[in-house]
Order: sequence, then structure tokens, then C-alpha cells
Amino acid sequence: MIFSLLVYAAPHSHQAAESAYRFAVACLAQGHSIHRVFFYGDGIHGASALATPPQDEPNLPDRWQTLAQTHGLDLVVCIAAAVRRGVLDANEAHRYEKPGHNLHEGFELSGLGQLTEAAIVSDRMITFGA
Amino acid sequence: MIFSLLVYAAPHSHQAAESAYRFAVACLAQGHSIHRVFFYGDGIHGASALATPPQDEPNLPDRWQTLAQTHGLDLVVCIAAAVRRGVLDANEAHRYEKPGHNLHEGFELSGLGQLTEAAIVSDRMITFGA
Amino acid sequence: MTLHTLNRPPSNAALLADCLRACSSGDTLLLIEDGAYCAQASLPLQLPAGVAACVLAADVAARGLNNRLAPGIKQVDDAGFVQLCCDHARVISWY
Amino acid sequence: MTLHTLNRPPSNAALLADCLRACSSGDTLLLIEDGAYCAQASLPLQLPAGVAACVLAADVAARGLNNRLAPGIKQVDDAGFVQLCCDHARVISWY
Amino acid sequence: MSTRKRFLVISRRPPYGSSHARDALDTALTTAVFEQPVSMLFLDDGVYQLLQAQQPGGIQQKNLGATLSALPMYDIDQLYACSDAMQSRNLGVDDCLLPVQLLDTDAIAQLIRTHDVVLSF
Amino acid sequence: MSTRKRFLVISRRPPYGSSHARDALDTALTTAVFEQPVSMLFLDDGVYQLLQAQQPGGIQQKNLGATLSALPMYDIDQLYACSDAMQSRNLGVDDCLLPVQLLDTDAIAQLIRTHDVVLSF
Repeated sequence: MIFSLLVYAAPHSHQAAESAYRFAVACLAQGHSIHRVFFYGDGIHGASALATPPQDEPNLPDRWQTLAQTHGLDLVVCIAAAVRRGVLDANEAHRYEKPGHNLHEGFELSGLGQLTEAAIVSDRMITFGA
Repeated sequence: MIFSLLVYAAPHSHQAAESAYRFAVACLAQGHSIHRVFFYGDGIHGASALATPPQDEPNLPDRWQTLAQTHGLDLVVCIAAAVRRGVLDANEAHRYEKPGHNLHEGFELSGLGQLTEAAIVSDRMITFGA
Repeated sequence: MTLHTLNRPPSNAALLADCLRACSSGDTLLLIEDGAYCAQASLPLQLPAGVAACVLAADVAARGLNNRLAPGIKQVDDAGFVQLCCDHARVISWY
Repeated sequence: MTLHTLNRPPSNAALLADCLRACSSGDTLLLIEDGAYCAQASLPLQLPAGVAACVLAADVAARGLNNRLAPGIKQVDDAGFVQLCCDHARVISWY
Repeated sequence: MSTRKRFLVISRRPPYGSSHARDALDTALTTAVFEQPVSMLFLDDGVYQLLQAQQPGGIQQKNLGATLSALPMYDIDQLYACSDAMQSRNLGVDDCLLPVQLLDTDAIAQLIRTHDVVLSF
Repeated sequence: MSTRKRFLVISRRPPYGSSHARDALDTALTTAVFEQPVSMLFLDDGVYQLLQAQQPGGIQQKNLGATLSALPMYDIDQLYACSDAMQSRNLGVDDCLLPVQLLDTDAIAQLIRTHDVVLSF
């Protein structure tokens, strides 16, 4: 089956961010495919390149990137939610004349329409929220 | 009177972040002083230099900085909460070999002890939480 | 005496109950943010004896609650919030 | 048929009630994260007819609930969660 | 994207206190822009979004009620609210800023079964 | 910082689902390290933090119960729980991983009056 996930919770603040990752791993292990993981609301913090959890806590942005590389997932971050909360790629940083950018490699900023598109082309859309 | 504030909610996600700022402005307008504003939990996102809200939404990190400059407030961000969530100053970025830093000017990272100290030296400690 | 702020709607019944049971005579309850919904006449607060309730005016207006408030609940502005903090020895935030 | 996931404790009574009223016969309720507290024998769920409930095993263990579960509620692992998604036409997250 | 799916957006939170209500609304609007049929269901404190005369200027937020009023212009006219949630909050359809259909428990379960994708906020 | 104040940390959330419980605990520990007298009060779902046999390895989190057990070593031994919250969750003091005093409504209001600073999570 084709799955897509909506992540609507931030790592370290709500368990839902970690639950989403565990679900994705289980999904792929069973031979399903994941079309897209869409990060929305506070979930966008899961795409931070600067997140530096203690050694005994998982680094979810790193893990998502690795999973995406291995399995060809699409990691899309809602651009409106991310920009207002301070997660920018190089383009947005340039556009708004900000001193740096912090979107983790392997993620891309795009519109909310990518959530709609994911729901259309996937057999199942699962939300992990807080 | 001497006030200190604990901000435990992120801008754009919970109204409490904005309520805290409004309270601080009212506090200073009445001639009270604010010893420290301490950002903890998701509140640390209120110290992001990269936050870029739409024109018709307030940029709270900018506003806090201006308020701090004008009135000599101390804006302290819990270092443990910030680093795991991806808000770093230049020192922490260097220490963890991260490609950039995003702590807004006018804020500083420090330990949770600064919350205790603020509560001790202030007449009132007010929490704005989510 | 304690100032209690509460920022969640009445559907968070456990929070409201904990807040009210923590009130002593002389305390004040200030409803802020989504707590403004707790100030409605249709959902009367069971305030302990000697406890006054008020609500932040900007939050009432934002939510369209101006004509729905319980009569005993006073609206205060931001300056009033600050004054309430001064008038009470400590502040507890219920959220 | 719908899979409902719920990740809040029973104290969020309004959420649990909305979830249960949205269930039709043949639906399944999967309790995850803090929703695991809803699987306790001491707080029996009022499941509509034809609705099964299960709970994510890792969340039960994390919270020390292994000896407190209601007998009718099956524990599933992450693979079981995925399978439940496949077995139902849609998934609703209650949070 | 030639396929069409029936979307249901469930909105359970009050406006302004958190971004949930705004995000639900943006999701519904975007879905409509992508020419998918979308319904909205207001449950629990979500029905407070429907209250007239919201004036959020004092809290530095945009008027959510004004955006809600515009839903029919985006062809989002399948708007539903939980009758129990309305009644227990002393809200009637006359208090609402746009027309909504009230649904009881059975009708809510039925509504869900007629949609392909359910997104909740 | 020669002044001493009596701190009360109120912890109302269950462990693991969100960071509130962990943050409350870190606040109490830090306050103790700064040699201030600190009490903890567990209300509502916060009493679930006290349950024995927590094994959060499967959800990639640290054992909060283990940290709680260490509180007396930091001279945090004024630990209180709401008796109603315990009872309605079918929890007794024997189910708890460390000794707590149960307080009824009057005692909770009294406890608050004897503290200078109250931080709630």
C-alpha cells in the first residue's frame, strides 16, 4: 500500500513526532511504500538542521533524512508554517534577508497543496498530532 | 515591583507567547521593572532569529529585543531546551559542529538556574504556558 | 492571597476543577486566552466563597463573547492584569 | 470501516467522547501515546457495539500499565499498527 | 492528480488560543483550491469558531471568523457542527456567522463513512 | 541570592506524551541545587508519573520514574499528590515508586498558601 503521513507535533515536546517516525519505519519494514511525510504546524521543527538532542535522545531530523535516502521518501515541510516559526531554506533566507538558514538536508519547503496531493495519491493518510 | 516572566509557549502556535509580551509591555508602562524573561520548553522558539511571520502578524523575537534594549530586560533562553529543539548561539553551534546559529540578538542561552534566580530576586514570577 | 490565571476553555474540566479547589478565600481567578470561555453566563463558575473572578477584555472581544458574560465577572485590561499581580502575593498559572 | 487513533488520557473526556460517538460498527480504536491510559481496567471504555479497542504495546510498557489493562483490549506492536491501517479504509487521529 | 477524493476536515479547537483552528481552515481552503470536494465538521470547542462578532485586534491576530465566512466563496458549503457541542455551549444556528447543519451522533458517524480522507485538527 | 524562598512545583501532566512532566522535574531539581526549599505537588494526570515499572525504552525516552525516585537524594522530600486524582485513577500509595503524601482539597489550598513561588507544568 501507499502511505502518507502528516506530522503535526514537534520533537522533544510531544511524543507524536517520535511515534510518526516509528510508524514510518514499521511501514517500510512491511514492504509498504511511503509517498510523502508532510510536516505542518509545530511538526515543522522536525526539519531543523540545528536540533542537537542529548546523546541518549533520538535526532529525528537526521533519522528522517536517512530513511528518506534509503527508501526514496519525500519529506515536505509546509512553507507558511515553517517560515513564520523560523525554519528557512536558503531561498527563503535570501528572500527575507535573514542571516542564515536551518532546513535540514533532505527536506524541502513547499505549499499546503502537497498535503492534499499526498492524500489523493496515497491509499492511507495518517496524522500524528498534538 | 520587580517582575520576572516564564514563557513556556511558542509564538504562532499558542497565544500564551503573545500574552506574555503584552503583559511585559503593560508592566513596564506602569513603572514596574522586569528582571528577567525566561524562555523554556517550546517558549524557546520565541528567541529565533529566523522567525519570519507574515506582515500582519507580530514578530515577537524582534519585539522582545526592542523592549529589552529600551528597558534593560534580561532575555534568557534555557540552553538545554533550546539546543535540543534547534535554537543555538554561535558558541553552541561551534561546540556541536552545526552549520549555523539562530539565536536572536538580545537573547542569551543559559541554564535553568536562571529561572530559580529570577524567582528569588523578583517580587512576582508569572508563567505564560501551553 | 493568590492570583490564579487560567487559559483553557471549560471543556478542560479537570484543569478548571483543580484551579477552583486550589483557591482560598481572598484569591482571585483571572480568565485569559481560551479561559475567557469560562466566563460565559451559560456555564456558571462554581467559585469557592470569597473568590472573585475576572476576565481579560481583549480575549473576550477576540472571541465574540461580549454579550455572553456572566454578570459577576469583571473585565480587566492588561494594566488591570498587572495590578492584580501586585495585589496578590503569588501567581499560579493553570494551563 | 475506520481506524481511530487516540493519544490523550481519559481526563480529556470530550476527546474520548467525540471519538467514541464517531465510531461505527466494524471500526477499531487504537490507543497510542497517552491514550494508553484509556486502556485501564479501572476506567472501562464505553465502546459502541461492534467496535474493538487495542493499545500500542510500547506505550503500555513505557507508562507501567502492563498489569492494569482491561482484559478485552489487545496489545499491538508497530507492525500491528500498520496492519490496522491497511485493514481499514481510512484513519482518523483524535488528539 | 486526476483522481478526486472526498475530504473531511474536523476542527475541534477554539479559535485564537492555538493555531489548530487556523490550520484546519487553511487545509480546507487549500483542498478546495485543488478542486477536491471538502466538508468541514466542527466538534467540541471547535464550534466556538462559528460565533459572530469576533474582534481579535487586541490580541494581534487575524479574524478567523472573517475567513470562515468566506468558505462558501471557495465552494466549501458542506459545513457541519455537532448538535450536542452547540447545545451544551448554549449556541444556536442564529449565533453563527455562516449557515451550518447540525448533526447528532449517528449522523456524524454516517458523515465519516461517506468521506475518503479525514484530517483532524 | 542570599534570600531563600519556598518553591512549589505543580506537575499536572502524564509522563512521556509531552515534555511537561520532564520539565517540571528538571525545574524542581535545579531549584534544589540552588539550595532553595522545594516541594512538588502532583495533580490530575500528573499522578501517573508516580506509577512503578515504567519502561520507556520502546519509545526512545529516558525513564522519568527513575529520575523521580532520585528526588529524595536531592533533598526534595516534600512530595504531595492529590488524593482525589489518585483515587479516581485507582492508584494507591503502594502503586507509587516513592513515598508521597496524599492531600485533599483543603490541604492543597493550604499547601499553596505556605509557598512563595509556584511554578506549574
